[in-house]
Amino acid sequence: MQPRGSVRPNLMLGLPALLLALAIGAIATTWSGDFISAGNLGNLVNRVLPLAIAALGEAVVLFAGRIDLSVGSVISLSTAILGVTSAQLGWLSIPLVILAGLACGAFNAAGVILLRINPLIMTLATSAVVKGIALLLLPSPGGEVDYGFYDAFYGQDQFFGWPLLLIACAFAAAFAIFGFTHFGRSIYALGSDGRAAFANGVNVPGIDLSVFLISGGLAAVAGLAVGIKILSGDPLIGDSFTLDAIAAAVLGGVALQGGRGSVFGVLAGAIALVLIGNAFNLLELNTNLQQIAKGLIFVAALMLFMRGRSRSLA
Amino acid sequence: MIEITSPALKPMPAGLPRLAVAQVSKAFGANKVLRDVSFSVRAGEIVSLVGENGAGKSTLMHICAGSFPADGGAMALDGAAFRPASPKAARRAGVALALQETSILPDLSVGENLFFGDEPRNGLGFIRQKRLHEAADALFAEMGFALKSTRMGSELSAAERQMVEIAKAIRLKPRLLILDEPTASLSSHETELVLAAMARLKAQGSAVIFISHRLDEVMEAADHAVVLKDGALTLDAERGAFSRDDLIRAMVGRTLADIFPARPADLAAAPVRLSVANATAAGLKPLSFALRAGEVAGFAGLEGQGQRPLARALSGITPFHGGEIAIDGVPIRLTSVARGIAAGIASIPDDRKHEGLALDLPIRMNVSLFALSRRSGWGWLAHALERRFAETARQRFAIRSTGIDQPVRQLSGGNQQKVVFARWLAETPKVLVLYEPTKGVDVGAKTEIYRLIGDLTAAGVAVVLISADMLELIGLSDRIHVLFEGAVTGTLARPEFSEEAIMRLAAGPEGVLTHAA
Amino acid sequence: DKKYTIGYDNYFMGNSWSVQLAAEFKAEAEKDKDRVNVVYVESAGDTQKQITNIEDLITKKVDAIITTPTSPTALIPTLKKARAAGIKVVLLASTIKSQDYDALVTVDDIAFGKTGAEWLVKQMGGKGNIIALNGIAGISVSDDRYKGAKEVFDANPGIKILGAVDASWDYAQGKQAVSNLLAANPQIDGVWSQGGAMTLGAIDAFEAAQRPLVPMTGEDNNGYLKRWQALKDKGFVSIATSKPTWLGSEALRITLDLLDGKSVTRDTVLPVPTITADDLGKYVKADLSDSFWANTRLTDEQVKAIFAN
Amino acid sequence: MTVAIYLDRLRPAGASLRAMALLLLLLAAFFISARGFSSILLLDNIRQAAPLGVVVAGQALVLMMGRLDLSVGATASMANIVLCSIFNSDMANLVPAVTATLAAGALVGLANGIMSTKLRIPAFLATLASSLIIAGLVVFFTNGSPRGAVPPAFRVITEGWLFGVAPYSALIWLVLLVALLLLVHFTMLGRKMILSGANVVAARHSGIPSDGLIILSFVLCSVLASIGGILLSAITGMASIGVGNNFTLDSIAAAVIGGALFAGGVFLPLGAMAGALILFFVQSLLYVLALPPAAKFIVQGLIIILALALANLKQERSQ
Ligand SMILES: Nc1ncnc2c1ncn2[C@@H]1O[C@H](COP(=O)(O)OP(=O)(O)OP(=O)(O)O)[C@@H](O)[C@H]1O
Ligand SMILES: Nc1ncnc2c1ncn2[C@@H]1O[C@H](COP(=O)(O)OP(=O)(O)OP(=O)(O)O)[C@@H](O)[C@H]1O
Ligand SMILES: [Mg+2]
Ligand SMILES: [Mg+2]
Repeated sequence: MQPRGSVRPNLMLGLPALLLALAIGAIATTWSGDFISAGNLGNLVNRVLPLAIAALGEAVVLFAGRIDLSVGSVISLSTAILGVTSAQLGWLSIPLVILAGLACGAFNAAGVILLRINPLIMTLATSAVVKGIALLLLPSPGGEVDYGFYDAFYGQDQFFGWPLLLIACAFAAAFAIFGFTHFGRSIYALGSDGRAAFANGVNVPGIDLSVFLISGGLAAVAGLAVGIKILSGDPLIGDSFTLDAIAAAVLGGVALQGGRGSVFGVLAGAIALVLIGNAFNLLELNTNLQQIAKGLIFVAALMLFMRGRSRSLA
Repeated sequence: MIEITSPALKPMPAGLPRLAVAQVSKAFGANKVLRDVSFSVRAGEIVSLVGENGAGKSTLMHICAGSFPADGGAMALDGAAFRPASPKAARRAGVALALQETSILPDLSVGENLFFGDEPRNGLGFIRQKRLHEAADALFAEMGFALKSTRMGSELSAAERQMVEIAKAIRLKPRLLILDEPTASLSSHETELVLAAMARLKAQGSAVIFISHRLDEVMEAADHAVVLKDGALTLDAERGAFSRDDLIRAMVGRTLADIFPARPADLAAAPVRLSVANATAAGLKPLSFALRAGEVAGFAGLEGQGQRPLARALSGITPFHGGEIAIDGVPIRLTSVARGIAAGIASIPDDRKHEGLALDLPIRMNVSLFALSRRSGWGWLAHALERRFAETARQRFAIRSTGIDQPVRQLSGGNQQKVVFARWLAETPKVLVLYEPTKGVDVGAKTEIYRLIGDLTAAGVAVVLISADMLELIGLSDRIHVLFEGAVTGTLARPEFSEEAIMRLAAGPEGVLTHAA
Repeated sequence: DKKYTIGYDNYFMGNSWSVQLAAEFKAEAEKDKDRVNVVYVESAGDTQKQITNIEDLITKKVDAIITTPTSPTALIPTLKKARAAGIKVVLLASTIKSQDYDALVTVDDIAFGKTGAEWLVKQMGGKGNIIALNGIAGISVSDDRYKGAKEVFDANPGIKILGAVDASWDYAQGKQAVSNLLAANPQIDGVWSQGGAMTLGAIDAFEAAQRPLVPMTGEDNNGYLKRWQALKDKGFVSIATSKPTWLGSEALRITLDLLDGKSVTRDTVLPVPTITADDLGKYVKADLSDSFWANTRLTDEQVKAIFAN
Repeated sequence: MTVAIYLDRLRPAGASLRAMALLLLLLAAFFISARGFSSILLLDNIRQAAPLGVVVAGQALVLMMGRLDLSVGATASMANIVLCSIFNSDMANLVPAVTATLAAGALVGLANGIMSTKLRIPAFLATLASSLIIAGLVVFFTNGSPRGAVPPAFRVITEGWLFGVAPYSALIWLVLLVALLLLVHFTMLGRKMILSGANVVAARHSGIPSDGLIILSFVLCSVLASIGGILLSAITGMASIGVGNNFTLDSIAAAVIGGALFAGGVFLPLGAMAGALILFFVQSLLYVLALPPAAKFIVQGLIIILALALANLKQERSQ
């Protein structure tokens, strides 16, 4: 597959995030002996997994020039469903969770397509509704998830395991789809200019539906990763994911107004975000500074992307 | 099988028409845009569709191409009932439309735009990027378009976007090709290429409908002309059966003796209004010229030879690097649009949708900016003045609208351009910079705009006219500078004006057509 | 002998109680600074981040981890890992639904809710309408405290709960909730609140609506105690249940004992200290900040250092 | 003649009217479940809604410029911290406390504005980043234990009632709204802001200093957020971390319910007010009905969807 045409510039967008991740990794390695330890690397993979998957879903929506603020709530709901049902259903609760995620995506799409509600506000509303449902289902953290799930999926939290494989497959597949299929191209097209896309025969409602389904489904997968990690349900645990997912995508060079960005950039962005936190802890830096640093790095990255880019953005 | 022998249709010669349109009507809200329009196109025939701005041409073509359905009437394609549900469906049936508003995807490469929808795939169904871009380059070569398949859509100039749009349609070797004002933003050379491409398709047996406000093109290319006026069909004649004046009469209901204002014999006495001394800007070699009060300096050239940089620099958007600009002998620092306006420079952009108008705001707000700010500065708004001014402007420019509170987005291209112009009614600028001032504007509106330019020059305004429309340049200018690769390669005085003379200079010193991207 | 490295997970920096809890720990650690050095991590009330922080403490091979789980279940696998790595795990002020820790020092939140509820029921003679002010749904502290109270109320058929609302332990939300409940319910005979700030909001709401004050449960934050003091003579009755912040210092003592190999009781669940009208005078500190919590081992100077004025 | 036009300009837009209608429905439901109408209760809720209302007005202004401000919550929270620490419960510090708070807010707005114009960072992200930084700074400087409080005398601005009938905070809110209405719809400055909001490129090319105006809108928004924070502080009386955080999402929801468009170019003060009241009364209604907190989220979400669905269906028909 040839990275020609639009594929190359999109790949380039992911470069800064990659460099950032490498830089943080280098710093952490030099100043902390623990960074390159089997234990830590294993932890890092497990932390990247849910964020990267959620961010991938978010990115797909951003490619289409939309946005999904319900990712966090869907993750919470997923853990709640897992926590409540896995005792009886066992492995069957996994497809159930995925279905729930898709349903949330469909709900978002319905609002955006049928009611023509702005995606930002529609998904905002959805996240409230979904959070409410999660709280009805599981008013407080709890529910039992069998240890079998943990052992089967995370095993000994080693570096090479299912999580790594899952990340690799998900992003390889995404790269193929968004670089080299008409479906992926239609998503970019809608994002870069909706009217033009429509005029070029893109089925706008169809694409809207697909991106929100993808985002909802992937959020559910991320939710499963979290739920298995904590072996229980937690109706609030997902909250922080929404912004982190967007941050990861944007750090990875995905344009908020749609049409531009590569999935590998998203992965790099997720890794960078995870590494920032890890480095702060391992280097015993003032934890209060962590948030400030994240904010500043964010701004710096954005300035990088925005240089010479003129299309005005919301 | 639908009834297509309506009175409006001439009896068919041998064979069914490629496309037959019968009693099609369409209304947007209260605004009846098409009234029982009927006409037909034969295979291997070029039909020219002309009419004033807002006559309904684009709307009619959108219906043929499935962008939206008609309210009433019927269509038949090669005899079979034709009701496309979407542009896609229409394309599948062999009807391709190149829109007046181009629909190039900015974040895809030219090649990807060209093949969007049927990209070459490999066994696994993945797109073959290399093959795709090679095929695109081949097609451009065949059509003589100087375009590179790997450039991104966002980098293209208006003309280049238009050319890609046409290539997209032609690539499909459609049964019916519809081009909506394809040449509006093209230089005469590019126009030739487009007309040639149309001829090639015609030879291959396709039918072509093309819309243009440039009647000389129509006279040259059309086998058959159809004229719309206020949504109704007013003329439907074979080649030879209509003259330029017939068309104009059918369009505007009157003949226009000469649409250009008379030029004063000699301006040598007039004082110098604008003087530009070896000014440079990105894409412009050092440039010098002086412009007298009441004089019109035309700037001609192939597309992308420095017209845009010149227009933007003169209006203070992307200022000159060096050199001196003086107005009435007073040097000015033209570092921003505001300074330009303060110094008495008015400018009309070529891309009205993005650079000229707030499409979602009413005509009133779009038109009244200068009238208001000259009265109120930054202080209280003079609402009464605004409405009065907007009303005057609407009537003076015959802006077709439901009222001064109608959003500009709902106006047709030409009427939108009138709004941009009308804004300057408030000022009497010292220098007027016009960049493609009548792009997509019909004869009627053109005449009004030309008259306005005449009045302004009579009042001592110096005009810089940057245009790809030869007739316009020749008709309006007192002097024509020809640009090539950012430099003036020659200047013609009024007696020397002729399309040939201009083309010779425009082709560059060696006469080769190099393309400056 | 060798110095111990202890990882302290500050679960939240957002309210004065958690700040004072950490301060008690710091003060205690200060005393033993030749024996321990502490690695602080900050979880900002985010369970996800708390797991991350503890994993990183494991990576740093600390000798012991002191944490305040924000979820009764989420940390279990991580804490298992910690102990498997030979790290002592001490739970401070909040527990988990498993045995994967070496020591727990807390006040049972269910008992916390119960204590206030029992007092309230007694005050009301076992019958009447009450409203309940909770913290945040989904946070176990809030849920446990209400669970404890609910048991008591359910056991008393005379008591009718007109409404149990979430006001995020926040004054403004408490006030908004109560003023609307007052409007909707002509008869409210008691307020069960699981937070001092919310009780303050309730008092102001009653006064704004010109309704006579009813028995209300409160907490031992100085601001509330001051207000209570002021209203006492006007016949306002209340009780302050407390989750003492000195649990923080207790946690370090227990951790050190564990590390020294002394035998320690696994679950130190202390009875809920209460402040009643009689000993109110002993606790309220007119000269100290409203933010400060009465059940502390910190000296007034130390308190002043944390909470100015 | 002119008078007629002024009245015409004052006539609320359709969106505002829809929002008002929705609000009335909600109020009906509220008072039915509160067993009987009480103007005191109504005014008391409006009084408590004022902080959000003021923030929403600012958000609506930024939305008019086609941008979005995700830092209003953090800014309001910061205002509470700054105000209390300088006030130190001593009325003598009134002037320094308020000025410093507003100045801090203005500074945030300036940063947001510059990031989203000069640095070309999408406002959405620029303001998200600044909210992270602000919140971080607050924790960093206070170590989690913010100092000070507002003096009781100051709390009159939210607790006090003019002639016992009109809450001061409601009046403050109203005055600010009218001021914004005049600024946007009755001055040339406002007109130039609208034009920039609707099409920034076209505005620039007509010599309008759009960047400056966008920065101005962000500064005004942040200052209004600070005022919201000040009002909130007057209600709570004490310094606590993150008191205003809900404002961020609530203000966007309220503004949009009130008819603001993400496309920019629209400013409806009345709608913004209705939007804020709608969100607040939903909360109150849930308290009155004593529904489980889960219900709150669900209802709030559905209200937003309902409001926008109504608006859009109306649009469809008009086209
Ligand atoms: N069913 C439809 N009928 C007619 N036009 C449609 C339909 N669906 C989509 N479109 C066109 O496609 C666009 C949908 O794409 P989108 O919502 O991204 O627009 P947009 O984002 O406002 O466009 P842009 O990104 O260029 O501003 C609509 O604005 C409309 O122009
Ligand atoms: N989407 C729309 N909504 C409402 N009115 C519309 C819409 N599109 C076009 N119109 C109206 O329909 C009429 C015909 O427009 P159309 O674009 O077909 O004119 P045209 O002949 O193509 O003009 P031009 O030569 O300027 O392109 C105009 O009066 C225009 O205002
Ligand atoms: Mg779009
Ligand atoms: Mg047209």
